[in-house]
Amino acid sequence: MSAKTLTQADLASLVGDLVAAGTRVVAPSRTGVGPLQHLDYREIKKADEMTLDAGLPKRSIKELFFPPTEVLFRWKQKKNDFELQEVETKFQKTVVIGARPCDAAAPEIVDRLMNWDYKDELWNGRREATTIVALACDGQDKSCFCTAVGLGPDSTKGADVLLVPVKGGYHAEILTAKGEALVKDFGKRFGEAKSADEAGKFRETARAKVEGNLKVDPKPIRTWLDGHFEDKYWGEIALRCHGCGACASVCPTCHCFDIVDEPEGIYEGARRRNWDTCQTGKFTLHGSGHNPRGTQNMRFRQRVTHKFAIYPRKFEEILCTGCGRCARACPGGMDLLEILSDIGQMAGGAA
Amino acid sequence: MSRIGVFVCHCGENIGRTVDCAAVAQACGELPGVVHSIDYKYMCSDPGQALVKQAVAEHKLDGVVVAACSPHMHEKTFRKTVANAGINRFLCEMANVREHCSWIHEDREEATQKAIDLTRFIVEKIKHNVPLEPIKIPVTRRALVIGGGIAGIQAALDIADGGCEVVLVEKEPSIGGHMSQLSETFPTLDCSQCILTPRMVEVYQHPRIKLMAYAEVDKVEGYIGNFTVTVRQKARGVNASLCNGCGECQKVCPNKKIASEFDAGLGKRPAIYVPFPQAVPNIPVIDRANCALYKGRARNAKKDACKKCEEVCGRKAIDFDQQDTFLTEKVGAIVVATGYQLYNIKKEQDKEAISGYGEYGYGTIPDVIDGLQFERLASASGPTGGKILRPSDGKEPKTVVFLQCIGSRDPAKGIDYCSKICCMYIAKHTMLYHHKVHGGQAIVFFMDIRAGGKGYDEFTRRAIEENDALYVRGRVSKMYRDGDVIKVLGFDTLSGEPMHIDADMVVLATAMRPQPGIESLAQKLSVSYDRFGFINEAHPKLRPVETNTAGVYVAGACQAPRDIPDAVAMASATASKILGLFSASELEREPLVAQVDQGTCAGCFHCVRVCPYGAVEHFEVKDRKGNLIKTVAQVNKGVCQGCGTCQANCPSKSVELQGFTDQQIFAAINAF
Amino acid sequence: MEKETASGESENTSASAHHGHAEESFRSEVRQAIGLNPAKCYQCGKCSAGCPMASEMTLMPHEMIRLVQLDRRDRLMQDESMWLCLTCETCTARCPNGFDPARMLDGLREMSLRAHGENAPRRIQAFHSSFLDQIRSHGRVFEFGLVFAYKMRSGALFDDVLNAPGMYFRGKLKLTPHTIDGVDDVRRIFDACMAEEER
Amino acid sequence: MKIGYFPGCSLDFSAKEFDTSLQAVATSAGMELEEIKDWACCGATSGHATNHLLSIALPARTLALAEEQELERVVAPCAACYSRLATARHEMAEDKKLFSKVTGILKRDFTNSVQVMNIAELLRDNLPAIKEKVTHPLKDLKVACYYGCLLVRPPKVTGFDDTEDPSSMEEVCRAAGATPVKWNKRLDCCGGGFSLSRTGSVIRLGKEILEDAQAAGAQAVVVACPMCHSNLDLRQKAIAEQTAKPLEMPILFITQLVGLAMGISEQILGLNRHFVSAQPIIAKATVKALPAAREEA
Amino acid sequence: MAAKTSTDKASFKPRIAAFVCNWCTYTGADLAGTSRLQMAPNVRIIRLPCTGRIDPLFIIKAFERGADGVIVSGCHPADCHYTSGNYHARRRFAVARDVFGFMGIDPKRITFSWVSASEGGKWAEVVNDTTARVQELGPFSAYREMEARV
Amino acid sequence: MQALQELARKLLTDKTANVVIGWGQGPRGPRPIFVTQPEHADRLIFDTRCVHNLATYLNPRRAHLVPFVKKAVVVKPCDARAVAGLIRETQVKREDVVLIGMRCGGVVRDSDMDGKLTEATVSPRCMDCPDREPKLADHLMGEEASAPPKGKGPDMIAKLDAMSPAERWEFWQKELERCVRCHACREVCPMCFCDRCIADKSMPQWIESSPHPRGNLSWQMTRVMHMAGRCVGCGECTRACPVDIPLGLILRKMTQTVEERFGYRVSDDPTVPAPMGAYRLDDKQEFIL
Repeated sequence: MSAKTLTQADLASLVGDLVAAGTRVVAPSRTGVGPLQHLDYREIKKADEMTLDAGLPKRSIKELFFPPTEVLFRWKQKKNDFELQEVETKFQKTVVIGARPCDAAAPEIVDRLMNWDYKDELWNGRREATTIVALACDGQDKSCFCTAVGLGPDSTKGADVLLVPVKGGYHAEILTAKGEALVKDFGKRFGEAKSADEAGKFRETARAKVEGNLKVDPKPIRTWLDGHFEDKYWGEIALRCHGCGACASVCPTCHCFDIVDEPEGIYEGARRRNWDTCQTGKFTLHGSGHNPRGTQNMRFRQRVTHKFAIYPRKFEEILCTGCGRCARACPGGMDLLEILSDIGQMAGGAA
Repeated sequence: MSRIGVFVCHCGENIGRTVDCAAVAQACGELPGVVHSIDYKYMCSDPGQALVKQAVAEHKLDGVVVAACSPHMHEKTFRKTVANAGINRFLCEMANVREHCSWIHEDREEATQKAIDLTRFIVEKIKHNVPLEPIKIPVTRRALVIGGGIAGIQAALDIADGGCEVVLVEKEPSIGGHMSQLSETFPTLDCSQCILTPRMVEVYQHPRIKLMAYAEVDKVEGYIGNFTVTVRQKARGVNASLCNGCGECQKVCPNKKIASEFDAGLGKRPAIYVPFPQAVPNIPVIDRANCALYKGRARNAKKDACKKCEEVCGRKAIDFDQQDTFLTEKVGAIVVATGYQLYNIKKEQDKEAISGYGEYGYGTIPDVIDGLQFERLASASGPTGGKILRPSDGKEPKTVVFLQCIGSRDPAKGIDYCSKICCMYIAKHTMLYHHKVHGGQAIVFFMDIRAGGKGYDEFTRRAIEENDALYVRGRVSKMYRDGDVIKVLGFDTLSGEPMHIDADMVVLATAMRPQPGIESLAQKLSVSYDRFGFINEAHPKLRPVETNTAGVYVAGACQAPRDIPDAVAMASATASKILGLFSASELEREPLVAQVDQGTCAGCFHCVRVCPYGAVEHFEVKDRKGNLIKTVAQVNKGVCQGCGTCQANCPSKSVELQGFTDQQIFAAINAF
Repeated sequence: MEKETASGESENTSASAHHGHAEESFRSEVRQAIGLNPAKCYQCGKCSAGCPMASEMTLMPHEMIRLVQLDRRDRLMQDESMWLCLTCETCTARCPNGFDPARMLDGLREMSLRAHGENAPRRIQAFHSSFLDQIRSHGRVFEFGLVFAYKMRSGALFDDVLNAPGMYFRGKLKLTPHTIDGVDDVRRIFDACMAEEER
Repeated sequence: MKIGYFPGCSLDFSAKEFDTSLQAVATSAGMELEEIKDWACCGATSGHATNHLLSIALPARTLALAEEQELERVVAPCAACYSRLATARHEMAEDKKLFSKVTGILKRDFTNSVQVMNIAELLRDNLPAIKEKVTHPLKDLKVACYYGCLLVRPPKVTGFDDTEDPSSMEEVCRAAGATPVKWNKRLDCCGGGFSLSRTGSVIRLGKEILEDAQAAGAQAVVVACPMCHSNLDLRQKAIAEQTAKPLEMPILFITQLVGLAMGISEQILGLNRHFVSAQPIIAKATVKALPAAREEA
Repeated sequence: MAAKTSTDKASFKPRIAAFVCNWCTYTGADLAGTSRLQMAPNVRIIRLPCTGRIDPLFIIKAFERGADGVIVSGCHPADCHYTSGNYHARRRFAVARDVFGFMGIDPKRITFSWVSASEGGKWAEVVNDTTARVQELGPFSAYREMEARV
Repeated sequence: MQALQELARKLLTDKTANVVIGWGQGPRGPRPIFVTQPEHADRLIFDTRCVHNLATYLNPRRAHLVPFVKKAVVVKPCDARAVAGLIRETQVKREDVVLIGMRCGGVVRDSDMDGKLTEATVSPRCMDCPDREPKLADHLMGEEASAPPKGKGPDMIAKLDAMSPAERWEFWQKELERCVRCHACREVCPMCFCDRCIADKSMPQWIESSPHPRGNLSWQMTRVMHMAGRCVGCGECTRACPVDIPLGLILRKMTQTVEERFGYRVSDDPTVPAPMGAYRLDDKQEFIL
């Protein structure tokens, strides 16, 4: 589609314009002071709250569409009657600025699931209201492997606009109708595209940097996974896994949830949808006390298999964007790159 | 869905005046699960209870909430009512809208709102109540009495006469306690030994009493109806089954200069001795600290120094190598009757707070004695043969000063309480003194005369009016020895005159304190004690001889200062309680005890550490083949008293106290 | 029963204004000012029994406390006994109930002075004021000046004259005062304490 | 360690011998005394008999000065000064309101952290050092140790020795080679602050004390307070007027006694400043330097 | 704004939950009732057998449910019906108080007290003092607003 | 390091242990490894980047490690305190573990850093750790260690203590808002060994499971209460938290309280009883009316 230029100053003004127009603006932003500083995607009111040059935020943008907890409906009891109160499924217009490509791609992958048998109104409502302005990445660190799952530091998947850093600002690729609309609404902030070459160089450099981290082919991996459900590899690799689920919490594509009825007092309450993860023992625990995934080996196998075999089989998408957050977050030193590489080798050997 | 009935009581005007009872009934009627809600003038009256019964039947209630007075008042009443109506009594609870609401508030609107809230809490709580059945425990119909003073003797005899077996444990070589040391007893002036000795003999001969003198309780395990007690029989050095009490050994013992405990240090005894001639059992013990043979052995002497007693004993009863033995006794109830000791005015005291009396010379003046020593001086069987002679030089004291409240009522010296018996025995002493020393002057420094007992005040008046005792109201500031006399610097607060007296002898009415070691005994028994070490009764008025631990009772001066009639009355009371307990072969207990969910218990055993009763045990969960799966906690229902400390300390909430389960409390808070 | 309580209470509030009820009683004033509860004394007389000055007092220590308990301010404040206390602390050290008679007499004397102290024996009062004046003006007590000032105030001009030369010759009397550097500091403390006590 | 020194008004002059003897003994036994600079009077009886706040604030100033000098402990040889300092410290520690009131008045940074010691406590705590320096033990000298009131009373303020049966002074006298007698009036009051204003009482009380000491066989009375000293020494003449025969009881400061045993000169100890001469008993008590051999042992 | 706060404060009726032991404080509160001691109507008692049974979670839950203040009360040391439940509670709440305070819950909102069965008067004082203190602090709306932010 | 490897080889060869749990090199610095073959013993390493508390793997809830039965574990002093805690609370039998103790002078904040220990890199948990060697260990290795560098920056506890309750509330709300209730803090904690955590109990559900600030606050306060007198100060919860909530602050505050009030410091002596569940008659009670 088309391309534009967005200077640093214009980007700042754009934030102001959007806020003034009543649009919610979300961007990587720092909170806290000193050692307790956190970089997260969060709502900003002013451009200077935005931090675009500090790398990948700790948590992914998944929670913008699928919050850690959300109310599905509320109830009130009087005598034996229950009164239900629905929740709003229309959401405030939102622009995400500075989403990393590995984050931007994730909602599009999860869209498949959210619109498969049941169309999830809350997810879709938020998706519709949101425009994603992605920012091309220069490669975070050695745990990045987006290129191994078919994406890249400059991937446009899931993005409405992709910004590529160039001198003095950004080279902006307008990718979707939503992106076009944004440019149209705030045309005075976008200039003529003039740095396509410089942007191209940036993208190449970044891609080369990430590609070195992991080179595997997802296809034989999927084949190997399908054939090695009971492999002893799982027993060895998962010994150090605590089953804490930190990986799932930071993962942009993990989307399991639990539905709970949470009374507020006794006579009223809410049904909520909360994040859950297949990594804890409770996840598959039956009421009978039986647990089909009784050990951590089985749980960890589930995570890998789901992402690289089950989901692809059903939706032709790998449920992973290669952001590397799971490797960074794991307190036990589990590393998905290492595992994919191992499997890749085993698959190669088998083939 | 629950079917709960709410019954709001007006208590005449008591609740109705400030609480709109109809509004409470109406508001509670709106609550989910409540199928019946009414108010009534007097819910505890017969017609009121009939209303409850009728409603249970009519509305098939599975929970009854009575909003009325304190549950301490009528919970039993209403639980009985619902039981009569055919549902489990633990499905009935009370909301306290009288003591905690109508009586303490004036604003009708506020009070009504509060009454609704309080009732709602209980309605929500009761939704989680479950039927509970009383716990049945078998009873060993045998009692242990600890202490062989007059209280212990009386308790043992009463229980044994009632047909049950008794084990009586006394730590001294003979039973009899302090009463055996007394000369006469107030207010009748009977000879103490004359009334006590027959009872001691009765104990000895009773077929159902097992007497263990010179023995101490070592360990107590179990719970009401089922205690297992380990008793340490201390080594006498004399084989009790061979000894016939002839006394020859005592005659030949070369060391006869040991201060006699029985004579409160005023008389002497040999190293092998019975404490006094009428001792029961009449079997001597060897005082190993003073016996030449043991002293020699302690020094690793090559040859035993002296075996005179062994040589003279025709029955070969002397056994120098005897060791302490441990015996296990099964009993169903325990009486603590360990009695008292007297406050020691010396500086070295056993408790930090208790300091001794420097102003009276810290016990360094030989003619300053305590009440028990005076008893021995006055006793016909005492070291002076009943003559009042002062210890230092054996002279007859012409002026004797008696000081009351020494230690007692003296927080500065560490004791706040009144020792209760001193007023009476000092009056007795002045009489005995007056009778024995002609022309002698008894002067009593007192603060108040406390003579509340049958014939007591008449007795003290007689001491003053007819026995010439001079009562001076005031405390003595200082005493010191000055040549032959003791200077006593006191003050008469009635006349405002200083009283500087040259006394020949001074008798101190020192405070009664519990026996040393009572705390460790109390800990073994899991009974509580106050800061002075006196055993706490379960209720000061209504349960005066029970303790907080079911099956353990208390009699005599180990509970508080007591005179003989009090001690005897308490002892008989414990006997009647115990005979009542033993009247059935099983006993029922409230089922409000803790229960462990062994599925979720992680076996950290925090519960074991906090349980005041040792009621939580380890339990091994095994699979069908007998392989150990895990070790978890298990509550012994017989021992648990239902405090719930285990539950609060359980990290995974795997233990639940029946009647106060997390579900119940959570519901009540959630209804807030 | 309830009715009585209710009406009794309302009367109480009005009554207290007239009769100076519990709130303003002498014993509560003492309790307030000295910080000791006079009711702690149970009149055992041990203080009086040990008091070295008891033989010279008309009111014994325990009697003075009793008068406080009875709100008998005048009877107590007219008597000089409180001024005969040597503050030797014997009473306090031996009080069985943890009361502090010596501190209480200190406080009563202070209260007496504030009410012009008519009961203070002239000599004793003279001594105390001379002594404090010395501190106030020099920061320390200048003994010769003290004796001189005291004699002027008490009128006991010729007592002890015999000893003065003896003291002088043994080097025991200094004739010139030493004033400390921080005397202003001391004066400020005096003023502040006087003002505080007035409140 | 340095010990703060608060001489108090009496030691500043009328009881100068207490000061000089203490300084001499301290130096000999290796105690480092540092006088509190610009100290003021403690207020004595007149202070606390008339204005409670003043009776706390005056000693508090001194304690604050000691803190400023970074002293952790202060010795007040005069029993009355000691009592005032210790009482002020105790009351401020117990009563936070009073403490803040006083700090407000002082206008100084003050934490009330200085410990207060009396002379008996100081000497007792340094007995090993003192014993080492005793060269002229006062053999055969029977002394009556007189504590008076404020050294050990009230217990919650003093607390270094038993209130009713103290022993610290006796221990010190024994270290000096003297023999303490047992007597009854060692804790009785001498009349303290009534020396000038109620001399009659002082004479009555002094007589009882001295007679008891004499009856117990004492050759001298040892004191630890300048007021006790003046009441028993200065007033002895008047006391003697009421007794059958003259008492002639020398009154010695405890530091003078220790000083004698250390062989410090009578001039420095100020023995000549007393009304009742100590010469006869000093002469009698075989004062001899110990053979050097002992030091080796 | 200031005016609004002050009227709020005046009309604010604190809601206070009291967790008390059955043997001492509950009975003491009964005694206050029998003695007709008038007290603030803001406290709602929940009866437990012993302070040993009281879990810090009860306090948290009470705040969650809208309590503005909490009272925890039981037997004086050495008076525990179960001999030592109160000693365990004392340790538990010594820590809980610090932890809760550290997390921002004003310790002034929580009263811990020993009230014996004979101290009806003390119970009334505890109730009145706590009510007055919480009245002064205002509603604990911070706790209630937490959930609204989700 | 060589000594460590040799010992591990010996333990595995003579079957004293079926597994040696220690550290080995991973993609992001050292990480836990499980050596079961003597010939793999040379994979073991130890340096200042070995931050993980391996005692966690002794926790009986790690079902997949239970079959090893006899385990040898390499422990730092803080890890040894955790082992002692597990023994004290009957989760581990002393005879079932072989403890290879490493002398320790502190570790860096994260295993991914270079191992240089400075004021800026030292892990906050090491700052007030008094132990230089694990006394509980069966074998003690490594060089004599000196005290870790004092960390830089403000003492957050003192800073928070100085705030008003409202300010503290604000601070923690900001932090807890981030919590997603993954319970990683619990899962990695060596002392959290309940089969069914109270947070997972549903009848009644004391602690709301939803990640909203109310449930999050209840959870953290309750967790800290459960750690009272038990927390070994290894800092694993803080390290594991995927959203970087400074959980260690609350635990350190609690630890201070326990030490001040009860004079108790968690040690690696399993025979010393824990402070909660015990009492002294004269425990301070100035906060009780």
